Amino acid sequence: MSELALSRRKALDDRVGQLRRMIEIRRTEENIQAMFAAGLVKGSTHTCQGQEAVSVALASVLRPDDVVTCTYRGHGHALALGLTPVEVMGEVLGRSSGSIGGVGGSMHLSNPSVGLLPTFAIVGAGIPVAVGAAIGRRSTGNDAIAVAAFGDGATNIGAFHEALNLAQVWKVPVVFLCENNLYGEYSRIDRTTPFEDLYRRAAAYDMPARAVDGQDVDSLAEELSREVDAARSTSSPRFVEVKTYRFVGHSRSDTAPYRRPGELDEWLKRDPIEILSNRLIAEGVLDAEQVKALDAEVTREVELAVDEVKASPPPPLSAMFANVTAEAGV
Amino acid sequence: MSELALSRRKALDDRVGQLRRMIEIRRTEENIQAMFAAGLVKGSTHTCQGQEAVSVALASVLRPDDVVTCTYRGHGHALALGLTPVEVMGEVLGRSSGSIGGVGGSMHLSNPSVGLLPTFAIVGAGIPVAVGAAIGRRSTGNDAIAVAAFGDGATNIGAFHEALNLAQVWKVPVVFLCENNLYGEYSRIDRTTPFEDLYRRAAAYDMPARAVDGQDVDSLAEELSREVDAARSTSSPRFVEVKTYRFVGHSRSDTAPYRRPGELDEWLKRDPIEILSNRLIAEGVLDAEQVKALDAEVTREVELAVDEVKASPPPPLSAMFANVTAEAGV
Amino acid sequence: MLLRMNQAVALGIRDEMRADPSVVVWGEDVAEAGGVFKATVGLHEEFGDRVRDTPISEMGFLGAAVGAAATGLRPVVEIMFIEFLGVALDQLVTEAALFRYLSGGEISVPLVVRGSAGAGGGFGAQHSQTLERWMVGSPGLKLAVPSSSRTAYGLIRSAIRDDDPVVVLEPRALYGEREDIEPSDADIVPLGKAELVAEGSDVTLIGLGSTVATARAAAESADWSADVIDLLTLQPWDREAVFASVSKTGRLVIVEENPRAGGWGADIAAAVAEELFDDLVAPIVRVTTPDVPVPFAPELEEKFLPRAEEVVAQVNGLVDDKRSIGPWWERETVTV
Amino acid sequence: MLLRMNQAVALGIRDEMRADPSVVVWGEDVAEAGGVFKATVGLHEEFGDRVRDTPISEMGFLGAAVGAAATGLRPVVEIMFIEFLGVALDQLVTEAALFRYLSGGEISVPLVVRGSAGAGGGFGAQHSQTLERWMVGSPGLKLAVPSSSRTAYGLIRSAIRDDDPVVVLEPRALYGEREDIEPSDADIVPLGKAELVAEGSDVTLIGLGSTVATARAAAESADWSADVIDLLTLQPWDREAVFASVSKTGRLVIVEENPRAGGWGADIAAAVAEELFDDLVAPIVRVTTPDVPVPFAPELEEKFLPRAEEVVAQVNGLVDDKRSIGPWWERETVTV
Ligand SMILES: Cc1ncc(C[n+]2csc(CCOP(=O)(O)OP(=O)(O)O)c2C)c(N)n1
Ligand SMILES: Cc1ncc(C[n+]2csc(CCOP(=O)(O)OP(=O)(O)O)c2C)c(N)n1
Ligand SMILES: [Mg+2]
Ligand SMILES: [Mg+2]
Repeated sequence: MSELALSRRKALDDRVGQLRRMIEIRRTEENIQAMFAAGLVKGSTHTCQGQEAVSVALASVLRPDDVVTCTYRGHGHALALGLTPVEVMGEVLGRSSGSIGGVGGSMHLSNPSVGLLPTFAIVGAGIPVAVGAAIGRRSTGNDAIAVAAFGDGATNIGAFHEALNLAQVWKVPVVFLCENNLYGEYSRIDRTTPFEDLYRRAAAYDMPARAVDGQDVDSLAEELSREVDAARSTSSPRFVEVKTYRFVGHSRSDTAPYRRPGELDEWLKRDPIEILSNRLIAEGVLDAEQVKALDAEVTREVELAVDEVKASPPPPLSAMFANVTAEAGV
Repeated sequence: MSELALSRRKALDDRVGQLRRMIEIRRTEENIQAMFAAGLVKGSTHTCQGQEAVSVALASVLRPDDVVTCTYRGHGHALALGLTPVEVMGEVLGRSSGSIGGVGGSMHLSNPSVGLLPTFAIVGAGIPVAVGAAIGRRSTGNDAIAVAAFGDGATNIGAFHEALNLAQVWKVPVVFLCENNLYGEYSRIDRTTPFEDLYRRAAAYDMPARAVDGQDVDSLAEELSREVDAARSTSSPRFVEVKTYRFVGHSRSDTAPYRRPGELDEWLKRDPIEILSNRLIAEGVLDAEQVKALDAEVTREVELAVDEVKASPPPPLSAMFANVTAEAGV
Repeated sequence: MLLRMNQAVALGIRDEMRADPSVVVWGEDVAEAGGVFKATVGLHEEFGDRVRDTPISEMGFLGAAVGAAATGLRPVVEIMFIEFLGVALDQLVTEAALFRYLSGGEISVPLVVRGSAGAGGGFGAQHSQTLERWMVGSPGLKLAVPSSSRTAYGLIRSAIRDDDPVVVLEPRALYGEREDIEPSDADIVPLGKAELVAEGSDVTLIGLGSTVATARAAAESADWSADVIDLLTLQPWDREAVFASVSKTGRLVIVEENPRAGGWGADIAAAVAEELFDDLVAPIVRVTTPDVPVPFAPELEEKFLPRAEEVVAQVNGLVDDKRSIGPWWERETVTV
Repeated sequence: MLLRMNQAVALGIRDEMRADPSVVVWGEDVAEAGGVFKATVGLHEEFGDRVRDTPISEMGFLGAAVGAAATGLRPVVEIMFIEFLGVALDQLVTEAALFRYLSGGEISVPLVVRGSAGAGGGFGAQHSQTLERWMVGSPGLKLAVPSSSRTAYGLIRSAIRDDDPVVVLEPRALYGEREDIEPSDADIVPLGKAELVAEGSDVTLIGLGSTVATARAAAESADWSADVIDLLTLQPWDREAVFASVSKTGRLVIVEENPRAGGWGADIAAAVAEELFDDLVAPIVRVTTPDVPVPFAPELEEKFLPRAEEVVAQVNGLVDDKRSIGPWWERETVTV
């Protein structure tokens, strides 16, 4: 599993691999929503269509020993970092093929071998954890860094504030990656936050910060690479606000009636998959047919993964009692 | 009790009254420390010598129906707002003459009739409470405001962040009053916070903010009055950082060995009591003899209060069971 | 009318808001959206700014509610999933609950905290606990748990009227359950009073929230007969009702949706074992979840929760042999 | 050597830090000042940056400790007064405790949270509770409470070595108590094991932390004889030791420094009442504090805490009449 994850990670080294992964994320999320609608998924799911470039750009610039904390809206990050669609969808469906064998569900994916700590279902909780993870990694003489990925809404919670302050005072190499998709659940940012340019909040900690476009994976990877390198080489924190948008509702069957009129349409024009596809075509890296074929291939792969997941058994009863403490066995 | 508190509050309308109160606070705190050293006070005490101007300036510009939340370092605020030395020291000693009858102790003073909510022993906890108190007061059509008084160290805790954001988003008339005395317990601000000018943190909430001198009660009262009026008339929050210093240790018998060399001496030159005394003399409002006499008189009053408190009985056993819930009686 | 439990909650709040202008409602997406679980639907439309969406700042808005309650309002705060109190507990148990005491009785904090609680919905380990134990044992605080639309309506009204901070834990699994009621003032459910929802003589079953139905189902399917008590308020719990029933039946099974360690039934079991020592003809049994995180997989989650068959098996043991058979995970061999 | 309990804690941490370079110590003023209660004195001098002062940010530094524990360190975090967990509980019970489970067993969180706890020091209602109930019932978490210098030394070492998050609640009132010990590896106290600190036949007394001395004093002053158990670990508690003793004595009194509601003894009382139903010759009695906030006035605080005389009175009731006489505040008339 860790071999596979690492090779999937490696596949992001080239841009076609990045396009492929973004499509895979899109199709996986679509399938999850469809299965939710069909009553196959219990509880909740938070999908990330529209934000795929963030996951892929980030994973492409990190080393496997760098650590990432992210949220319940973490399927894209997990897939980008190296988890497979089977592992993600298996977990979402509560099957033993899931990333942690089906005991976690949509909000709890994990694979430490590629740096993914268990994803966090509590808003803000992963932010201080990333600070500590960077310290933990560094303690072994390694120059790994950590990334805390979180939403715009999370910048209003105490853990955010405490983590940024601590990271700056202790000079910890963490990149605070705020995915500003303009909404926290059903509330638009202007109703919960005094301004939209959240990178400005980093000034309260004297932390270098910038806002970057989240829809163009090329420029985003370049920007993130710079920030990750800076954190790594200076051993100090950075703040990056990524301007992005979720093309879908917050969770479950939310149709997002609360959006501003026209807003979705504007953002759909900046679909990260289209942006990269078009550029690769324009640059002659792929032609339109090849892009189509790639899409069809990935779509098919994800469908096969759906089949595999559906056919995989639920976890055994013993899974309920495993991994509670070290003594509880495995 | 509320009559007396109100008349004590009124006494701050003139500057001699303000001087008198600052001396009273100083002497009360000194007596508390002496009683602590003599083993008469159990637990902890956090005294505020050096910061008296903040308490007095603040109380002098607030209306009795304005609400204040403050901390364990709250004896000065309590005395300024209207509590008597007997009520404060009685509480510190756990006697029935105390502000809440001796069941609270040094960290828990209260008198809602002059706007003092129970003082907070948890760092940061009073900050969001002040936001709500302003809303509560306003809901009755009253144009009262609330003040959250807290220390420099408290600006690193989550409740601070959440409260400031909420106040700004909801446009609540609160004055956030940060008493920056450069230390949180035994840690100097530079070891816990990225910069010393804490008013800059208000920019993370687009909140008007300034730093003001905390040792000169005249200028401070003027500044605070402006901020309080602004909050009141615009129904929106303000942030005021008061530069001040505690002349004593953090608590109990702390001798503050962690201070920067020379720092205390520099600050002692800016003793708020001396600054006001000298100015009143220079202006011819009082002469040096009168100041001396005033000091002697207040010192004597506080000593009498000490005697009264020492002579007052502990709370009855029934006090342990009272005021737990509405049903528990009074 | 057929009311789902979330609708009953909204109706209860609405009726109190109509009666008392000092009642306000705050929480994440409670206003325009009517709440993630639709338990505040319609309130923003009727009461405007008295119903407010907050930033994601539980410590901030719960703290603000404490301050508002101390100065004349009656805030009803929604904590979407009760686990989120983990980032704000201080304001509830260390501030709100102690304000009356620490003000010498001069300040009341008529605050209501509503939180959705419990498993069964597939929300996973961090969104499925009941966590009564975070509140129980905080002097100054009250804690109620409805088991139906009627009791949800009645308890939220009592909670809002109460002059102390009250937590209402709403079993999330029941939000969609319907009951045919015409709620009115007569349906206000007093705090501190349990209800006897079935009568019998062989055993007393106590349920709370989601487990009331479990206990009832067990009682209906068995050949012994049971007093079934819906506890409704956990702090303070109704000693009179419990003691009266157990002194009659001589047997007690407590059905709890929480781990055995620190579960709410332990207090009651200990009190009954102490005070009715001579009346008990068999040991008191607690039917709880195992001491593990709430598993996500639907098959496991169902098995994890207390089930009527398990209650029946336990009572059978008490009635037949006067002995406790031990929880299912000790009887079945589960190899890890 | 004569060691105060706070010195014993520092020594235990020191020995583990010498043995294992991954052990680090974080908290407010734990480094240069050696801790507000002097339980980390000398560590910064010896271990430099492995011992760090933090900003006042319990959520931040506890969260960071979770992350560090998940990536190779063994952080020992001081929560100065255990109430301060009220602003950070999420990181402990919802994150740290569940990481192993939510990583499919791939991540261990060898985190130690030390917190000072309890009354008797005159710190008032917000700085004097024990709050075991916030931790008990969190699957994945362990909880230990020392009662002396020796056990403080031994438990902190076990806690640091343990691969799961462990909370050590240090009774603040005992920090200054001296014991003559030469602590070494042989003094490591295993988690999950109680100690029988006195032997007798009429009754079993269980104490934890500060109440161990209370139970011992009661046993020494009475004419019945008692097994006195120092529980030491509350999660998981030592069922074997407790059951063995109570099956022998047939009587049990649990001495707890916490309110009756939600107190740690209830779980044990309930378990014993269930499993040893036939062995008990008298009701199990819990000696607790009343269900009120911790009062400040020294006279009240002393009365509030469990006292040896009360334990004696309760055991007398059990031995003489096989009945519980009820807690002191119900026997004495306290008019409010
Ligand atoms: C402490 C806490 N409060 C509330 C929630 C419920 N909740 C889940 S997601 C969410 C919105 C978060 O918004 P944002 O941070 O912008 O992230 P996004 O969902 O947009 O990715 C909320 C309020 C939670 N999980 N944790
Ligand atoms: C949540 C919390 N953490 C820690 C403490 C312990 N503590 C009490 S006072 C204090 C220092 C506070 O410093 P500051 O905010 O600057 O206020 P000052 O004492 O200087 O007035 C600390 C850490 C506490 N009471 N609450
Ligand atoms: Mg968002
Ligand atoms: Mg300070």
